[in-house]
Amino acid sequence: MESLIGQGRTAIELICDPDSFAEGSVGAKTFADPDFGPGAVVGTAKLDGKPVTVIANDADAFNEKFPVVYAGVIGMEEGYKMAQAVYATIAADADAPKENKRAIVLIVDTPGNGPGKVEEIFGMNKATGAYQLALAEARYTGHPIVAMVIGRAISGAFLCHGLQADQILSLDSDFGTMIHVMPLTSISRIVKKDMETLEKLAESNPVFAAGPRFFSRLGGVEEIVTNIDDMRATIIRHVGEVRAAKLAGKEDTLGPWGRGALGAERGGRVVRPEVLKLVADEFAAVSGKYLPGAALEGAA
Amino acid sequence: MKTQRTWDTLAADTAERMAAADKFIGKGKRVEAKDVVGLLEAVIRPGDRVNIEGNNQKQADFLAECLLKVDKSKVHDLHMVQSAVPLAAHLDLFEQGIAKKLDFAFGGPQAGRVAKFIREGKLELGAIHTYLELFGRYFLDLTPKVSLICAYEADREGNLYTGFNTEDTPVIVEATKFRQGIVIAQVNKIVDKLPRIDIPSGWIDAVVESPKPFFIEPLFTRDPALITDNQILLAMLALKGIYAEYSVSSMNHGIGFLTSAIELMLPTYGEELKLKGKCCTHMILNPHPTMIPAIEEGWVDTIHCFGGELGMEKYVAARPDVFFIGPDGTLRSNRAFAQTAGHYAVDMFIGGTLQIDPYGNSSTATANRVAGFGGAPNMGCDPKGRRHSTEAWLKCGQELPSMYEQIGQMQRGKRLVVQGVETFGEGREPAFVEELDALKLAKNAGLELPPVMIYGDDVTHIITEEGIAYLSRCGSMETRMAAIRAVAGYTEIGLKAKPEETRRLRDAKIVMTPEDLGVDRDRASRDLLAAKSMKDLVTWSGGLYEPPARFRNW
Amino acid sequence: MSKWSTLLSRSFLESNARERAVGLVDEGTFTEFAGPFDRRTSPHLEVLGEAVEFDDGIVTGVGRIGKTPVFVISQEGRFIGGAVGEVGGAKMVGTIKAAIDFADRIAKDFPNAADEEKPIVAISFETGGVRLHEANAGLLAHAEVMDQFQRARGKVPVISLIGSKVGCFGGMGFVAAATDVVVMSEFGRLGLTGPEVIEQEMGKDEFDSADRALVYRTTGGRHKYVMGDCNFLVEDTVAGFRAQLSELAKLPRSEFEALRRIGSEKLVEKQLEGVALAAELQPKDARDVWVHAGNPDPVSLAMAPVPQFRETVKRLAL
Amino acid sequence: MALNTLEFEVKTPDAAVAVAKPVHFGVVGSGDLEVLMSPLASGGAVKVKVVTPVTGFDALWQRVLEAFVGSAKLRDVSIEINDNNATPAVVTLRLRQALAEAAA
Repeated sequence: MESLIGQGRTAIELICDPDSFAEGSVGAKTFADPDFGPGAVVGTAKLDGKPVTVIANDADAFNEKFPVVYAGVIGMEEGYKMAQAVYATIAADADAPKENKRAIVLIVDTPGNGPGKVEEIFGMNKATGAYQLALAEARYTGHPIVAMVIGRAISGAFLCHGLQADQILSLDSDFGTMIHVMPLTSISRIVKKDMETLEKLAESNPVFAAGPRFFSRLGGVEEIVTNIDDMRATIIRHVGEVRAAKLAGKEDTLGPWGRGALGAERGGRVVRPEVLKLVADEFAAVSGKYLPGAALEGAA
Repeated sequence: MKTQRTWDTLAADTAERMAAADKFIGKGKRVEAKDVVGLLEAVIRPGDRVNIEGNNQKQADFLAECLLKVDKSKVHDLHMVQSAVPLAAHLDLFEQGIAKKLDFAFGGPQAGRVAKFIREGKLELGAIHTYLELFGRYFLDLTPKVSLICAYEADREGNLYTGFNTEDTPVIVEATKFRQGIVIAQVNKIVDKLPRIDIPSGWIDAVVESPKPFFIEPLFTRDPALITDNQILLAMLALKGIYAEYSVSSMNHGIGFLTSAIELMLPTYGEELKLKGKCCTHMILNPHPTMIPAIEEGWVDTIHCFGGELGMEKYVAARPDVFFIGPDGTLRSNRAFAQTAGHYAVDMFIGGTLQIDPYGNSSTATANRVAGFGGAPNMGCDPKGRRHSTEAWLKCGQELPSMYEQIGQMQRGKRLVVQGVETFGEGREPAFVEELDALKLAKNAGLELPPVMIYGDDVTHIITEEGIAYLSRCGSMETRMAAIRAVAGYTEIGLKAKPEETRRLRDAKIVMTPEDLGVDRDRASRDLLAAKSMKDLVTWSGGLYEPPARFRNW
Repeated sequence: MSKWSTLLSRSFLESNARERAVGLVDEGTFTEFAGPFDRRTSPHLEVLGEAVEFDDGIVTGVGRIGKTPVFVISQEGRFIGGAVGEVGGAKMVGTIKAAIDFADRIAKDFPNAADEEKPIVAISFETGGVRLHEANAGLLAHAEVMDQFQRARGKVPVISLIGSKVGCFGGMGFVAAATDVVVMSEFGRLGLTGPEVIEQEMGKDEFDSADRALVYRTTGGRHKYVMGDCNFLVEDTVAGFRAQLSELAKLPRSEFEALRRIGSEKLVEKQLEGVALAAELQPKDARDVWVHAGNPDPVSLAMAPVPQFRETVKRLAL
Repeated sequence: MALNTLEFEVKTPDAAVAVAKPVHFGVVGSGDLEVLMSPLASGGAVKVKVVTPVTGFDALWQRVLEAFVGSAKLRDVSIEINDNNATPAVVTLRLRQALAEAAA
């Protein structure tokens, strides 16, 4: 079976309108330095005739300045570069009406964030955090964001590049796609339970198992794409659906919050809504005490 | 006719060996690191008794590694006589056939391999000694022919500075050199002038500057952050039920968290009990960082040390009224003397153990590790040769109802030997057992004697969270066993305690619960610790204590 | 739990999650959400036969400092390292959402409310991120928290408090970075990749994870203060954190944006100057950056008492 | 593999102490536990529920709890424990601390 692992650029070609991808250019922003964040591919393309910002990983790039950044790892430069691409997108359509805010397509194939000493000294966490905030801002500004998992979507790197999208699609595991925090073998070692037991448990409870199907059952992936040739059409359809939802003011059906509801709907995360309701109810019962002007009570 | 006999065979043998080694030894007895293997091949013969210095703090690790590289056809079947075997190289010697027999005192991290090698016939065990016992045999029947020792610095003439961690060096060198043996020293650095001379160059045959400083581990550092509420409860019981009860002024503390807790509670709970000036005035112990608050509060007159402790150098040097300090201003430790004091002179030994049997015998031995006990048995026993008296020693002796059976109307004191344990250890392993694992170990490793750390007749007190068993007040084995059961909690041993019997023991003050002693369990919290973290210890020390990197969270 | 007044003098590091939560807000004002009496343990731990906790290792609720409603989230490191699962994650998300909804309600019903009467969120982090026993749910919860943060922007200030044993790592490392303000003690640690993983990746010679001093000077409070990743460095007491939080509660809401390290194009550009510096300096040790920032004697500075450190340290200027 | 749940009742003849309000104490750290103690009208009995990943210590739990309830002379209380391999000494300590909290 074919696979797109490590082929972010090929995926861009497969998804976008032919020869439409202009790498390094997003709105008014150009990324001229080829050595800056080489693991992140950003640019503008056309999708179904409309401009989209594309953000992908380059598994062949090696960041000379930060040796732990290679094979699609998102390092500090990569994270901030991706964030810059998002801010440039927001700026480009700042005056455009909601229906014309361009979509952002995230092509996901990343094994992790930069795991180095220099990264920790300077704060790798800020780079990935910055990118996520930028995506969330774009999402609330009205840009439809669709993520397409074509290869590896691993733990923190997936949080950073993928999980802030309005909707997430994934090629099926036949294509070698991996979505997980840790492979089941590692989880087995850490939680000290044998593989057989875990695999059996995973059938009824997908909460720790690896792979797009399990994520889908948890509402973590909106749709599984079973054919590489279907990616483009599926993304176009989802961009349309997301845009329609935003225009209808149904933002809460999208993004991480929307996927929460989807998880419950698909029977994967059923405790979450109960707990959310419990918290809301318990606060509602006492909220009056915390309103402006409420009598300031002393010790209970 | 009287047979002609030569009386200097030992010296002649040494001279012959040194002649063979001559080409490696330069001015000031200096040997290059690259020549050490050749040197060892020249001076060591098959079957020799060889000592590699190494104990808690100081390891002749480079020389051990070099010994491992000798040509086995030239050097083999050595009889190692040394305090400890904590390095992998120490056991590799046996694996490779360079060494054959071992007489030692402490196994440390290699204890598992010691047991395994005995079982596999790779290692012939002489005996597991106490330090003093082994040191004694250095001057009796286990004198090393060649000793590989360790010092901080040497000067250009070959004088040695053993400094802060003098430990075993004097005793090894004295035994070896004055029996015409050969002493080879590794030093971290060769300098023009030493701060002080600890070993004169005349007692040394060769000196090598090792490629890197010797391995040193902060074995006596306990992070106050890890002390639990139950350890604090035990410490409260100890302070009120034993320190205060007997006015114990001199003692050795083990290295466990219970004694760390006690040390950190002297300025708090101890102060409350008004023990300052009365208890803990004279101590035999390494420079435990957890002693800092009590020292700063003026509790301690004197501390003599077996060895040093990493990070405590500056602090100790700045407290010369308390520690034994050389004219150069740094600590002088000495295991042989500290052990002598620990054996004969102190009133109390208090420490932890892993297992206690129904008779009160205790051991840290597990079924598959031959660890040895170092100095614990010497301090954890009643020294029958003691002839000076102190309040604590006399009181403990006076309590013993069976004294009359032994010496009639005569007065005699007794060393307090205190074992503190929680009834269940990690993973709910019971501390009180029908049979010590030491017996299994004896069987597994083919030992002649089960390695008992402290024999039941030497133990005077057992402290658990249930209370204190005053074994010093027990006149018979029957009573002793009942007292042990009474503090053994929910272990199988403890469940055999009969409530009415325990009641009688409590009335007779042979068993005292926290309530009997007036120890408020609800106060057993970390709030009683004078320092709760490593940082607090540094603050107490006025910045003089410099904890090793792995203990610092700043 | 000890009396409120005695909680305050306690070490924040040594306190547990609930003591921190209760001590941060005014006496008697804390109401817990989904607390132990709700018995919402993790069903996922249960099926794996792992020990459970009634609050799933996270204390959430609301209290007040002066007139300010303070929504508190406090992670418990002693329970499975403070890792985030489905229940705990939902408690976190639900609490931030409650704060945002409450702010909306106040804006609507009390248009003249003063800033200090509007809610803030305080999160005491003590976690390595995702709980592996329920990894997927934990991961998705992280994304939801980030989403709520964006919703809270400009409306409800979110304040990170980091002074616990476990520190704040993994996904929660960037969650904390994304808040408006970061307050740390010198014992707090903030980062992404835990020390063991760095060692695994770079080798023991480059990074020895057993070297606590190295670990702390790479991600600890003092270093993060030098780097500007933490806004305020406080003493390791509950009162120390509470005092800083009280100050922030009084701050006009419009002034929080200026405290952020990330969250806008401008801030990203500023951070990129730091990245360029990292590439240029290639520091072998965090201390190299301290020296670069204008601290010629980083070792004594690291040992100095916190107040003196704050006074004398030069922070990295970008 | 699931968690081990133990439930039993303890009745002490001269029990007199009830708790006035529900209390929670402790953290389920390694070797530690948490306890909920709440009033429960149960004809003088104390109902105990222990949830623990460890098996094979059922009798020990019962003994430790019986001794605690007996010495505290508790009645009409529900005790719920989440355990993570605490030793009897820790169990007893936490129960005492919880009770002190209830009395405060």
